[in-house]
Amino acid sequence: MRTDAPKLAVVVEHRSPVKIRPSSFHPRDAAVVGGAAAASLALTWLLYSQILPFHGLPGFLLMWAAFDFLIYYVAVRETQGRVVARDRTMAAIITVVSIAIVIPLVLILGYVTLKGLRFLRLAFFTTTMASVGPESPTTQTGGLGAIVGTLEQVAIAMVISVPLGVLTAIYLNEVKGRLVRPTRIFVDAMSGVPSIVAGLFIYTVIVANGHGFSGFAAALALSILMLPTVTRTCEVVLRLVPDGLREASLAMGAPEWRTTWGVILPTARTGIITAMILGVARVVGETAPLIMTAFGSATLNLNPFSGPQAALSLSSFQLFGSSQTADVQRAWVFAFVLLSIVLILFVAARLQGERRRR
Amino acid sequence: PARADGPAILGAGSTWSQIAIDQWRADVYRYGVQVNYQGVGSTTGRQFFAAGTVDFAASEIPFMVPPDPPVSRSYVYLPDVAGGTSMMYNLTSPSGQQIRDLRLTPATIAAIFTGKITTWSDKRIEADYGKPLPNIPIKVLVRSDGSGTSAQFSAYINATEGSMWRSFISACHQSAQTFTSFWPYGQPGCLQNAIGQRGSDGIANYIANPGLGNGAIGYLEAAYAVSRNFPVVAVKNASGNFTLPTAANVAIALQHAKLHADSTQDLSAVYTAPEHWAYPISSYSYLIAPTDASITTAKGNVLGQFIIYLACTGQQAAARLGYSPMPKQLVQFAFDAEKQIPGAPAPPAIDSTHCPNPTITGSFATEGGNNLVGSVPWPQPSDGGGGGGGSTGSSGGSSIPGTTGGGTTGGGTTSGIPGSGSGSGSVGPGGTVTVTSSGPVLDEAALGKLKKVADSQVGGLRVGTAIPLIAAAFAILLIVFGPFLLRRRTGEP
Amino acid sequence: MVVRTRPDRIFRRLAASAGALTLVILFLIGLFLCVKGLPAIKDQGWAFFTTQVWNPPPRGNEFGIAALMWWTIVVALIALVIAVPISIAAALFVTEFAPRRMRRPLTSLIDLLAAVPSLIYGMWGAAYLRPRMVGLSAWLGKYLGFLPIFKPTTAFPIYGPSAFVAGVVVSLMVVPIVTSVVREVFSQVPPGEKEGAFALGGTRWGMVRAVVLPFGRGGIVGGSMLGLGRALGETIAILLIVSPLFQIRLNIIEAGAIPVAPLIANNFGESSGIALSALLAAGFVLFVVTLLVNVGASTVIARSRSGSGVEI
Amino acid sequence: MVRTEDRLDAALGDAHAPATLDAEDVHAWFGDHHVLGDITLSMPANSITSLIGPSGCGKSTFLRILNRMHELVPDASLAGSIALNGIDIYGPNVRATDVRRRIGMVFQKPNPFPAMTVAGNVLSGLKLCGMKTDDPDAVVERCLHRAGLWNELKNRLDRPGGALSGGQQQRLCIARSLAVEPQVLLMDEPCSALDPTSTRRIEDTMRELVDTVTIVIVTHNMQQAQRISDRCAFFNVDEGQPGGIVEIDTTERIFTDPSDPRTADYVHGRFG
Amino acid sequence: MVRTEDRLDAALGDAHAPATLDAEDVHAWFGDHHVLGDITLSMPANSITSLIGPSGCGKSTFLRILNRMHELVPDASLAGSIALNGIDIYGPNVRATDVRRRIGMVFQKPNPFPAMTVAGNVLSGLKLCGMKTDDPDAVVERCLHRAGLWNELKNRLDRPGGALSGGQQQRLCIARSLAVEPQVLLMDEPCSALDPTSTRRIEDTMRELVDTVTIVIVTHNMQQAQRISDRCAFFNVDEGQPGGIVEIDTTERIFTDPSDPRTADYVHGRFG
Ligand SMILES: Nc1ncnc2c1ncn2[C@@H]1O[C@H](COP(=O)(O)OP(=O)(O)OP(=O)(O)O)[C@@H](O)[C@H]1O
Ligand SMILES: Nc1ncnc2c1ncn2[C@@H]1O[C@H](COP(=O)(O)OP(=O)(O)OP(=O)(O)O)[C@@H](O)[C@H]1O
Ligand SMILES: [Mg+2]
Ligand SMILES: [Mg+2]
Repeated sequence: MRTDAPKLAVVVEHRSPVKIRPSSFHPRDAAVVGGAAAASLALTWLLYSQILPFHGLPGFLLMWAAFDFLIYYVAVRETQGRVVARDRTMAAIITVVSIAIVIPLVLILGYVTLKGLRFLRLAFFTTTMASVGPESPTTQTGGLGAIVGTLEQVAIAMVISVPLGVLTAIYLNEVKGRLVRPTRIFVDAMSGVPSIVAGLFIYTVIVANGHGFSGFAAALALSILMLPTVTRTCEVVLRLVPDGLREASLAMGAPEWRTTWGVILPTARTGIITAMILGVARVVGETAPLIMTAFGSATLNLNPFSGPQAALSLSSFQLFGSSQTADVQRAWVFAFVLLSIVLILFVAARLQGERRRR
Repeated sequence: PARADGPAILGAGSTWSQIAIDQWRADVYRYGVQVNYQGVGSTTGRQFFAAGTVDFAASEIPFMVPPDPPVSRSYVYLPDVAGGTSMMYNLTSPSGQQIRDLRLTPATIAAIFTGKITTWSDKRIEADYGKPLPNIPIKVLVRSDGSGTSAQFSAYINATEGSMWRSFISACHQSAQTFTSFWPYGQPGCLQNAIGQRGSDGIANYIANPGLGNGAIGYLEAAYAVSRNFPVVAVKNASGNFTLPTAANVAIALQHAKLHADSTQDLSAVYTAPEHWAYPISSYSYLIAPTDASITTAKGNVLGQFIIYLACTGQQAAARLGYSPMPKQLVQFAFDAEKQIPGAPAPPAIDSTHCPNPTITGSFATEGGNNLVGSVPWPQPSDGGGGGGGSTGSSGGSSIPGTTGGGTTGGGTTSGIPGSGSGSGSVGPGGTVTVTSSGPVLDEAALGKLKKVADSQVGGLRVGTAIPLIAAAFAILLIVFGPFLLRRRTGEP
Repeated sequence: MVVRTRPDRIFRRLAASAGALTLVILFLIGLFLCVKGLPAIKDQGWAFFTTQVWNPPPRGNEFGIAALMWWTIVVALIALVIAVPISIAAALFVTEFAPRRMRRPLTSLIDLLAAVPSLIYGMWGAAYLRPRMVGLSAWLGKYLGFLPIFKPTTAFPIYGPSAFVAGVVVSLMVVPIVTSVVREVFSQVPPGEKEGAFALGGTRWGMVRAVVLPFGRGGIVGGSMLGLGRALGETIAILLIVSPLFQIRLNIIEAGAIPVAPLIANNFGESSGIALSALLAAGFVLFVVTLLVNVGASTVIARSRSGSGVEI
Repeated sequence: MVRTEDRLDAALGDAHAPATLDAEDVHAWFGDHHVLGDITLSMPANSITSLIGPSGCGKSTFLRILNRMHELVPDASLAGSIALNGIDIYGPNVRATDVRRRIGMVFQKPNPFPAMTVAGNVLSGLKLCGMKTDDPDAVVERCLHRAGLWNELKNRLDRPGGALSGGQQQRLCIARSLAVEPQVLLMDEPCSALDPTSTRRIEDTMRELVDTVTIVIVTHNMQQAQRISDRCAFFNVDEGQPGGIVEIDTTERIFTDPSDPRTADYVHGRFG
Repeated sequence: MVRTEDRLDAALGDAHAPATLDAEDVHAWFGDHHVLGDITLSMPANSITSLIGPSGCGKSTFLRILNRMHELVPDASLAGSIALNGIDIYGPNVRATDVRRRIGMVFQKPNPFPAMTVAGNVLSGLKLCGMKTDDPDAVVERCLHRAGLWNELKNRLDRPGGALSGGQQQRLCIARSLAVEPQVLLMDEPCSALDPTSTRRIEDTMRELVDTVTIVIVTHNMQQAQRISDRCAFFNVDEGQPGGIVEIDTTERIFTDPSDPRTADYVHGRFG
């Protein structure tokens, strides 16, 4: 044990040095940013509303952004030179573009909320559409059958495709056999197949073969659609598990299967949950494959293995086509609830991920 | 709380009749009759029926001869609901007013929808209308998906303007057909600039959209136009009058429906119905029901009950939903077919006590709701648009088709139809429908309500939308940052 | 020479059979399409690949996928042309430019875009976006009309239900997919190379140009391919926006376009026999094209440096 | 009845005896790249053998051959034999997992399992090898003690393994390796990412462990090799040639009186 | 008219004068972790200063503070001042990019841009800094010459930079740094990943460069420090304390007659 405490450190304790905060951003840069924004705003206003035959906010914003970048570039180049100007301008573009992606998200969620929330009543979650027709008032909308149907179908689809997808991802990433390349290519190609094909496939193989419409048939179709998403996302997250962990486990004498089960999957847990959520998001809005498999229903059918079953997306899509205002409003309610369920799942998955994060 | 007195039956097919069947399905659920109907498309419905996955199908189009796919079950066609095909348009007069009283002859309609007329200021249109129209191109909207509406509309064009239809069809490289579920368009010489949209709602939304629909016209069921507060075209009928596709006018025309030998529809007489009121582009849709052991008697019983309900009581809702109640002889056709379903109950007598179909009970006009009784100023001489001018004027801003009848026509002037007085319709001894148009059924209050509803449906984002938008923004923020907030609170090492 | 214990062999066999099962299921779908589509292809012969119109029985007997494939590719390309730069920007922002505490929220937000069902994208696109793109389209047609893709084809062009608007909406669905892959690759850029660029006096953008983008090229291609798959298969959102047009036309901003997937969904309800077979044959061709594109892309990526990280 | 598993495991000899490792004529390839040639080296029981040499000469490769980790690398191949107490670990009746359980390994970069707690990490080896224990707490305590971590961590056993300092993580990895009671412990530059204090602790731990475990350590730090090892092997590589051993001797002789001039150059820092 | 760019750059003084670096009272933190405390060190022009010390004592951190690379690490902060010929490089009018161009850096792991050609790598600095040159070929030749690479690579200038051997890559990195004509070159264990021959070449290169460039080198190799440096600073760290300088002196005194016992312990390999 060393006992001679370093003198230096003791001194440091008492002097509490002032930290430098090196920043590439000078106050005068703020002036340049502001000036460019103001100048481009004026220019855009002049051109957009006075000279060119344009109208509408999106175009205005687009043009403003373009001018802003241009003016900003010129201004910085004059004061700091080309290299810095390019850096600053690109940083500005990248920042603005990244944040602008959020705009459509807000618009879409806002639009659906606006249209759907107004007629959503608590009874939506406790009643079905069985005695609700186009003439019933919009507030009388029953989503129980559809919610149950969607949840059961998606849950069964997950039960089928998540283990299969995870195992396939393990095959692609851990086991690495001869079929890796064809599997990967087929999985990717599958994402380009129209979803209705999955419905038709199940209809031909199962429904029309005497088994009839059922939620289970729908779940099979959905699991076919989910499989590529789950597999590919899982594969990406498995690949992110550091090799060191794999080696550490193997070096202790663990067999591969225990390494995968006990080390790799727990480590990739968050990512696998994300894969499940993306898979659910991929299929939960599908309608075409459901018509041929779950068929749809106005009543509550708790048994997914026999008889037609409703689904939120299907109800929503069909009601949209109605000539009756009440039906269209109902459709928005269904769409809103559908979106909410997806978002709630999303949040739940994120929370789960955060809780486990270190 | 289902009252499953009988087995649930499955039906699939036409999207055209889906709204009515949906209503009936909801109605009969109260009586323990469980019907599950899904609008999957007429052809798919027939395919499902052929494959035996559904108990009945609904279709505007009969099976092909020979059926494709082959059907091993035996079956009958029976009418379920009638309706007119109308044309919704979005036009602004040179003075900036929305035009709401457009009138067209069948020949002009055919010319527009086969691409022979391409601008609104075309002489033929102005001749029909009697007033100048803006010189803008016509945006023709047609259904891009296969639909009964297209089939019925094309059958009408084929029947009334056969040569124009045939030359159009051949210009579109299609084989000669008397009707088509897919309206041809989008090829040189074949409606090159028409716009195809999926579903009648797609057409209606496009036309009603202020950013897209200026100068657009498309065919659809009138209810889609009504719910968006848009006018539909008044069509010249055989008697030379311009009539609107109101429930009554359609029912009047359909009195002339006949059956082919295989119980499929023969509408040729409907298109040329002689009544002043008759709306010529009227048709009805079928149910296809099995008549052999492919349906159990228990299910057959349920299906029979459902058919009896829809043919009688169910028809009361038809007008409100934008259809037209089936006249007596269509009910008769339906009942004749119903008897052949195994296990089906015997149909009731077709009279006002046993079958409360509004065309039979005569309560037609008093049903209320958006029952479009009445017509554009009537009667109008067929020889010129100008002649009708006076009466059109009164319709001016009151905006909904069929609301002006009261102004110009008294109950007594509806001569030619034996009437039973204002405010009601009845069936004469011969089974003819009697309708009066004793005044606008849609009053201003109803209109206002409709308008509000329509606004909320088709409008874009307005100032009032700010609040939900902000709410959504908050929701997003919460969703995204929530986990992080939570993490902070639970305290990380 | 590797000797494995029995549980390990079982495990490997299990994983391999899962992989094989996945492969078989997907292969069966392809086979199903092929078998069901064959009658239509036989019926038309080579003309199936060159005909533009779509008039299967009973309307006629002339149909082919030339226009369908054209519009499939056009819409997918528009979506990619819009989405890929945005995705690269977003990925760069998340990995290089954003303050650290903004990174995860922003990642979540972009992932959230993937969670919106495409039906809702379609409804929003048709009702909200479509009319608002008319002005822009008209402007493009007027002032950039010398470009073939904007050149008006008629005196009174109709804007709105076009490939362009559909592509914009599809790009929104593609952005999160591409971004997540590209972000992953960018985050694997060797820090040593980045520091090398900084140590030479490079700016951040200079570093990105010199190090991140060249390294991430494989990831960008791989991500784009995944996005392309989504764009090629997108159905309902495109269907609600476009006006189907069975004709090859260079102009992308005027009304009219019909990719394969929306056509199948649109015509399915009223098709039987050869008409149904024709739809599935179109689906089969799409499947094969996607397959080929992916084979090509995986070769490109295997050759690039970040390839091992983002192999597709 | 003797379980097959045990019979196969027994093929490797007594699992608790002091272990001598003998490498003979070992060659290694990555694809066609011949990286190690003709290595013959004996690592006696209850001693610390250090491997030194410039970067890229194949020390890590050799170490990984010693517990059959080398074969995990795709395209990697090898020749020669490694004997554990005279039994060839590449023999036909020997399972790689048994070999690895008896010959543990600690890596340059600490790699505790982030999804497990401290105690879970220690016990992970038992769980992953399918070994049962009656008293897991005792195992945790014993292993953490031996790795010199018990006092620091005894109150934080349920903290995640990723939330420790680098030195603690590395010692946790050692504790984890000890839980399965290996006969040999291979360490690949275990201290190169650590601060001097942690380094010292780990060196102390090694000196204590050597009574029961044979240790082979790769290090770039000459002083470390001098301080802790009993024997020392100097690896070198020339361009275009496979790497090989230049000299093996007691640590003292290697650092004071090497027989090969290259060794002298190297240990006196004239290159590398 | 003088462009502002030049004015900003000119704030750092003559770009071609011999440069002295003076660190005063430098502290560094990673988050709350105080890793360097109170470093005061002068690195005279046209000399080689070596920094030695055990792992983790903050040598690399200090080096990165000298050319403002430290601030690239998220959560990193610092205090104190660094003067280049008397001008504070953390001053308000000074841009980090200008500082880094004048004070180049070579890293432990060779990091040429692998996708660029050899010539492209050499010229990359010019491109990144927006500097123009009339005769790029001459620049390439001159820099490769100074880095001792010209003869080996003159016929392979269009080969990708990633396809060279480790030693060549490292010298290519030196050449790349020289192209922007830095006044100071910081080297962080430049030879630790290299073979003996390459090491020797790089040491020769350094000795040649020192006429025009001030060099600061971190090394773990005592002998290397002894061979090449004029002055030597010994860093050390104790647990829970920030790292600091124990002793600064001429290399000769540090290795033969250090004033602090810890320095003696370290240079004689008794710890670290
Ligand atoms: N996975 C691999 N694939 C191909 N070649 C490899 C691989 N791992 C190592 N090599 C090569 O094998 C040779 C020996 O590498 P090894 O890692 O054993 O060296 P080392 O002595 O441990 O070096 P260091 O001191 O840097 O750890 C090197 O030339 C290296 O490039
Ligand atoms: N990016 C970082 N984030 C947090 N801590 C860091 C980071 N980099 C270094 N440190 C810590 O700062 C201290 C000094 O590290 P530094 O790399 O400067 O040491 P060094 O003397 O260069 O060691 P070596 O000889 O191993 O290179 C160490 O305790 C290290 O753990
Ligand atoms: Mg090594
Ligand atoms: Mg260092």
